[in-house]
Amino acid sequence: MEAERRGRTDGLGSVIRRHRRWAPVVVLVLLCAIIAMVNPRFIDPFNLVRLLNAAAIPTVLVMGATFVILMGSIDLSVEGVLAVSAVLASAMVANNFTSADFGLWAVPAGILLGLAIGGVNGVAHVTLRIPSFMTTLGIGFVAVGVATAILQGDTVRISDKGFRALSLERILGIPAGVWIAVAAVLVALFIQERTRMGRWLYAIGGDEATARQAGVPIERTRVMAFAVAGAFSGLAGVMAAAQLGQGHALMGQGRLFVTITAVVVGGTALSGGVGSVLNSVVGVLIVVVLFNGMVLMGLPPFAQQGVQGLLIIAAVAMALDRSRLSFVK
Amino acid sequence: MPAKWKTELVRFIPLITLLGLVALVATIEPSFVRFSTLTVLVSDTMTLFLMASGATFVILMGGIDLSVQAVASMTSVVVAALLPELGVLAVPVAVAAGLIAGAAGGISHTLLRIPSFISTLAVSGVVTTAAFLFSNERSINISGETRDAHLAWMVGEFAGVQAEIWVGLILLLVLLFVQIWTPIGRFCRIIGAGEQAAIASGIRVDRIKVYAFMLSGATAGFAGVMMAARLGSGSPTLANEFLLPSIAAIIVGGTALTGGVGSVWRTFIGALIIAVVRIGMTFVGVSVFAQQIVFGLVLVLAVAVTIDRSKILIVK
Amino acid sequence: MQRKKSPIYQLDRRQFLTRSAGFASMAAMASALPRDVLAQAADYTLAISMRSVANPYHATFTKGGEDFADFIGAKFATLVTEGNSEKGIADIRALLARTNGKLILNVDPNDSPDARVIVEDVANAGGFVVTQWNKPADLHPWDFDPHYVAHMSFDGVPSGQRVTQALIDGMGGEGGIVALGGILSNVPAIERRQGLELAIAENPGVELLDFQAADWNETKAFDITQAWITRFGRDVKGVWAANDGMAIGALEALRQEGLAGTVPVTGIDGIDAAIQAVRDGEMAGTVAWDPTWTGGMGLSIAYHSAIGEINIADEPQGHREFYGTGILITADTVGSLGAAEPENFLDFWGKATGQIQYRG
Amino acid sequence: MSRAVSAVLEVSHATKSFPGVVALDDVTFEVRANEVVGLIGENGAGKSTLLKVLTGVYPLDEGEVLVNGESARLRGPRDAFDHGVAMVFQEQSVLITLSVAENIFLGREAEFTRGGVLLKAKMHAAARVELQKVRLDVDPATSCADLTFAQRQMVEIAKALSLDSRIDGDIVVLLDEPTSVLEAKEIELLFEIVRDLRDRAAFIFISHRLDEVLAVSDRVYVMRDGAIVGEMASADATTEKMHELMVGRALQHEYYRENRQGEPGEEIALSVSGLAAAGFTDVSLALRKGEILGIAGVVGSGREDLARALAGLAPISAGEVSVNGRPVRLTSPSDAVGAGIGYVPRERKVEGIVAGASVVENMTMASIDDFISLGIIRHGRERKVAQSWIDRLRIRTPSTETMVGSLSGGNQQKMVLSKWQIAGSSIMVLDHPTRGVDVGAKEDVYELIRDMTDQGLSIILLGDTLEELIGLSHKILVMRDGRITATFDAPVGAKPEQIELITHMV
Repeated sequence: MEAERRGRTDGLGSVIRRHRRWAPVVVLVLLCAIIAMVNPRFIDPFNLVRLLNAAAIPTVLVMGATFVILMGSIDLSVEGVLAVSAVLASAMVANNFTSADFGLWAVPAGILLGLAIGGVNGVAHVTLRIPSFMTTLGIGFVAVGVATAILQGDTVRISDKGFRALSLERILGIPAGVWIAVAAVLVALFIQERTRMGRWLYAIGGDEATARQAGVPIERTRVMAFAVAGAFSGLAGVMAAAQLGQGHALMGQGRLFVTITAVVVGGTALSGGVGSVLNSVVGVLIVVVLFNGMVLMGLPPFAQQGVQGLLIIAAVAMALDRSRLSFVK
Repeated sequence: MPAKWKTELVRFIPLITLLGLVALVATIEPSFVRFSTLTVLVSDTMTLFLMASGATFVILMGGIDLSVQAVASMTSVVVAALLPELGVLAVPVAVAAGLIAGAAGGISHTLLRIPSFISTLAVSGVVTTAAFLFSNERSINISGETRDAHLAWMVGEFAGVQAEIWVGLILLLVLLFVQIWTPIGRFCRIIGAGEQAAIASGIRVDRIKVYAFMLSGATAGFAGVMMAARLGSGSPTLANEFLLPSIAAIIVGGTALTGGVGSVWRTFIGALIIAVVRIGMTFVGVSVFAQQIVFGLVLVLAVAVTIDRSKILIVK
Repeated sequence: MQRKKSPIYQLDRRQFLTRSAGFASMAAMASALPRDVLAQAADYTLAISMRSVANPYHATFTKGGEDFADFIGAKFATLVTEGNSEKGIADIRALLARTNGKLILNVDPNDSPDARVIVEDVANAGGFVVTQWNKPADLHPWDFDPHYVAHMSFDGVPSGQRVTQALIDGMGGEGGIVALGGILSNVPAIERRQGLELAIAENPGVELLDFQAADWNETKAFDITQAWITRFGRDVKGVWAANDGMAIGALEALRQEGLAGTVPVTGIDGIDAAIQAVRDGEMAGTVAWDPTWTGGMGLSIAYHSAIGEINIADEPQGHREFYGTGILITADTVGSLGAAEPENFLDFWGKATGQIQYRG
Repeated sequence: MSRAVSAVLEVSHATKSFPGVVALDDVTFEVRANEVVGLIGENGAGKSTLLKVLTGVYPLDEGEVLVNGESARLRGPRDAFDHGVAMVFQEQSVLITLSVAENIFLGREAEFTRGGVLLKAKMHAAARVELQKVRLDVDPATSCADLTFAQRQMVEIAKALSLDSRIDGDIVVLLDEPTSVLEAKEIELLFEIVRDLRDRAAFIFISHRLDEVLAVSDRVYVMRDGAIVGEMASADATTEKMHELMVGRALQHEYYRENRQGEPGEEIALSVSGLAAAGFTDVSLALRKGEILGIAGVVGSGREDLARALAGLAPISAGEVSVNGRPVRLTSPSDAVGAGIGYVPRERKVEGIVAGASVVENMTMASIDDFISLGIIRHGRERKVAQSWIDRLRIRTPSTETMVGSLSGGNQQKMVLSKWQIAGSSIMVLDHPTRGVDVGAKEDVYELIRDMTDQGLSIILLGDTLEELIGLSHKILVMRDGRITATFDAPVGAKPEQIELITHMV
């Protein structure tokens, strides 16, 4: 009787729910199909590689952002951390600004700097009990400010070919940056699925009070999540420096809203508890394909923001799994 | 009753913080507290307050409105373009345009059940495109005569005080009235505190939400009009870099991003706190390279002080 | 058109902006100043206002202003708008209040409408102001004598046109161009685009394949350029960008495809990275402004008006609204770039290249 | 002092004060090995505080907690857990964002971690063992969002019992109102499980349902005003006796105010015909003016779904509803409110009250239009009406401006009832109106329900217990599998027996 009753009331619902998980992918495929119909060059393998390349840095950024958003928090320091890490990395390799030449040591250094700033975000957030929105906004200002103060308006130009190879080198025809992004996704997926911290993020996002009662170290997990998010932003900074061959205080401009949009379009709820880094990868691809597609389809510049807005509403409306959310904020 | 005193004190912490910051700047640079300096500062802050004022209701509901900047830019274009033809009537038209943009964000949020963060972000893209179309991708000048004829009431002087301040204060009173004496104001807070109970009590929550976004759009639109009046021109990028400061003003005032706790007067104070910190740095002569760093730190500390934690259990 | 000289020089003088324009001979020049000039310096605060110290152009602009302030021994302040017009204006008002109007301001307004408000405020407070780049067409210095001293700008149309010609020359005179614009409604973005279109009209073998706004953002420029490579493939013979930041973004996108150096790129502004790229043969050209000069000379003219050295109201309109010198840098001329000569802050209009034109 | 050697958990001379209240006053309490101890008391009697002391949430002002005879300083639920004390929370604390296995081992993932890597297979295997204990047959990888409420409660209990295989000594499981979301069959299962596990664990069982406490416990403690006022073997106890100790006065014979059960009027207030929605089909009923219509049924019988459909909270797919003879469309709660239907929800804290709003704001929430003239909320009028209801229902609140979240459950519920009366609802759908309400306040609620019918209000009641349902109703419908299976008249003196209903329920 139990099975019978459940079968009748939830059967259809659970089937839809099971398939709903794939909604972001459906949106992505649909979008690709439409663009390919307008301009068949879209599915040219070289363009697909370009799309992956364009998605590389945003992908690394959303890994960290997803963790933070899974907790129901938000990280607005993405642009600042990216910039300051890019500046550090570019100043550590052969460049025109410093006499340093530490080669690829710049990579761990950039990541560690991001980790440290992320850690500051987390510590300020949990010890002062300030909403993450405000903490990360403030710390983001500080990060850009520090980069500005160090450079005084200058740009660090990178002359280190080995470092540039992080973006320019191709392995199996695919740029190194994409491989780094793939590695970042695997690391993030591992953290999400196979570490305690990953599971605790879902617990905290689901119900912090309950998680606390169960002995989940809320504060430590929060600090760690922000630190890890910072590390990913730091890595993204290093990648941006390698890609653009320079480092300056405004490197991060325009990255923040793309990152959050991608996370949400991918189906991770801003209220926390629901989502995955894989969702966010799909989200990044949707956003990147959308941007690429608008240029490919020859949309006039003034119309792009509007079309992008409408399509994002459509994508989120289709992709977001709202079955578990009784209301939406 | 000491407990009651304490709660009363907690209510006024944003104001105390503001006065403390003013005192701090004044000890270093006493000319800061001259009447003329302070009125200039307050009048310069009114556009920020206008922009944040309606958005406070959205945040009280637990939502967020990221379209205020785009809406203000768009209405600056609308008012600048229509002023020569319509005269002062261009102002309500521009505010109405803002209201419609707000409604678009609110309706897509409630009807499609997508987070307001995304719906308003998307609407801001659409609004920007509309502004580009309407303005033919140019800024539109408001001639001096037109401005004097139709917008002097916003940017002139009255009783020795800048008109902006009067406009801001009147709007503050109007919105406080809305907040306390009308169902929209009350239910915004109630929705933020317990949306499901509000639904079960028969409150048309979606309608209230759309109203709140419309209010936010309208005040952002009004902010755009004031900017156009102050600057004598409208441009599709006029209000750039206003979004984060306006949200910061709301939060620094002590309104909780999670909804249910806060007030428009707090946003008024919050906007002034932001202005005092920013302008105070210029006044004291903090190096331009250090300003952003100091601003970021003060912002974090100010929120740490002003936020009313008594009603917030979990900080996200 | 009644321009006396061409606004663009083919680098006929070895003067150029770099960050640290040396001021070795400053002391010598200072001794040449009348004593009372120096005596009054202490009364005035000199200030520069611009968008952000985080970009090279404005950092150099600020440096020029600071150099002049040091030169006369005056107090100096830097204000930034952070892209927010209201913040920029509020800062200026705060400084006017603090200095009781004893302010000499060289301002690059965040947006052209800001200029009117700033000028009115400074004039009311009794200060002196020079504006850069952005102002409404119907706002003129002579309407606010003597407080609105001058407006300085660089003409984006001929610059855009000349640099486009350099690009077309680099392409071998024909083929498709794709173009990256700034924020659509920005005045410099509009002027530079007009220049682009003029040059293309003069070259029948050249076609504008697409124009996109990358909003002055190098990352956006990177992504758009990649999409263009897909859309137009080898038809893209040249990439035009309305500033050097976007040009660098486009160049790096080309580099990803192995096209850097093959497909020429041009920018405008003359930042170090772009000059290096011209030197390396990857960019076909850029236009260098002269921010050290605009930063310092703006203050100098205003200061000397304030202390009565110049009677600004009597100066011709060509001395009140004038263009500075934009220098086209191409592979041919980049080799002759040397260290900057010290700026002569007493040669007020030496580098001016004509009165500002208003095009419908 | 002498102390039973076999005590696994005890509290000795515990005192805990909060500003203005002594929450625990010299409490001495012990649980012996293999024992089920009942703990009863009205809300505010100190049960929750005692539990929080036992789980280390609150430190004691005086006295101590002893685990296995040794003084222990518990630093929180997690620390208590490591000492062998596990708690099943009253509020659903299963996280629907996690899987079953992850919920069971939340906070203890370290056991399944090697070198920082979480071994999921191992965790799932261990979870299966725990699930077997509570006889729940679900895949450990299932998301808890896909479970029913009762299943979630079982996961919660499995989580507590998982301590069993992890601690060498005896364990103590604190069951705080575990039965409130369970139906009879599941409660019986729970009791079986408790009995089965007694050789490994001791239990502290807390419930408002005194008969349940008596059924499962060996010994019962009664608390009142922060002190233990009675301790007795279950064999010697009766519900009347316990009740008397709890409230400090004798239980009135007429608990459900049956003497006040009047004759309902002839007019039909609510008529439902052929109604269908998710969870039920073809439901027809007629509710007369002044009548209490009880609906009995197990979880999933469709009675909750029916209640929610009538409240406009669930979409109706077929059938008609008329109020006072006029057909109404119930597409949203506001339609229902407009038709004069008020809903007192099961989840009071979620759907009943807005904890962060004031008493007056909550009270007028459903009828704000009545307090508006010229678009302005008349605060004075609102406050006056609210105050009159506070006086009438004896709602204990410092003022009309107090935050509702700070009131006790009973006072909150009275406030919810007053909300609908202020809104002038003529029909009330009461979904477990006495859930989480202490005994004294329960009587107030019953009194209030009778008052409402006297005034001509009609009530649909989904009782917290069958006893309550029978005691209060004029007429009872029984639902099973989404359909009405039986109808009983329940006049005073001729009330149906519980067993009669149960045969139609399962």
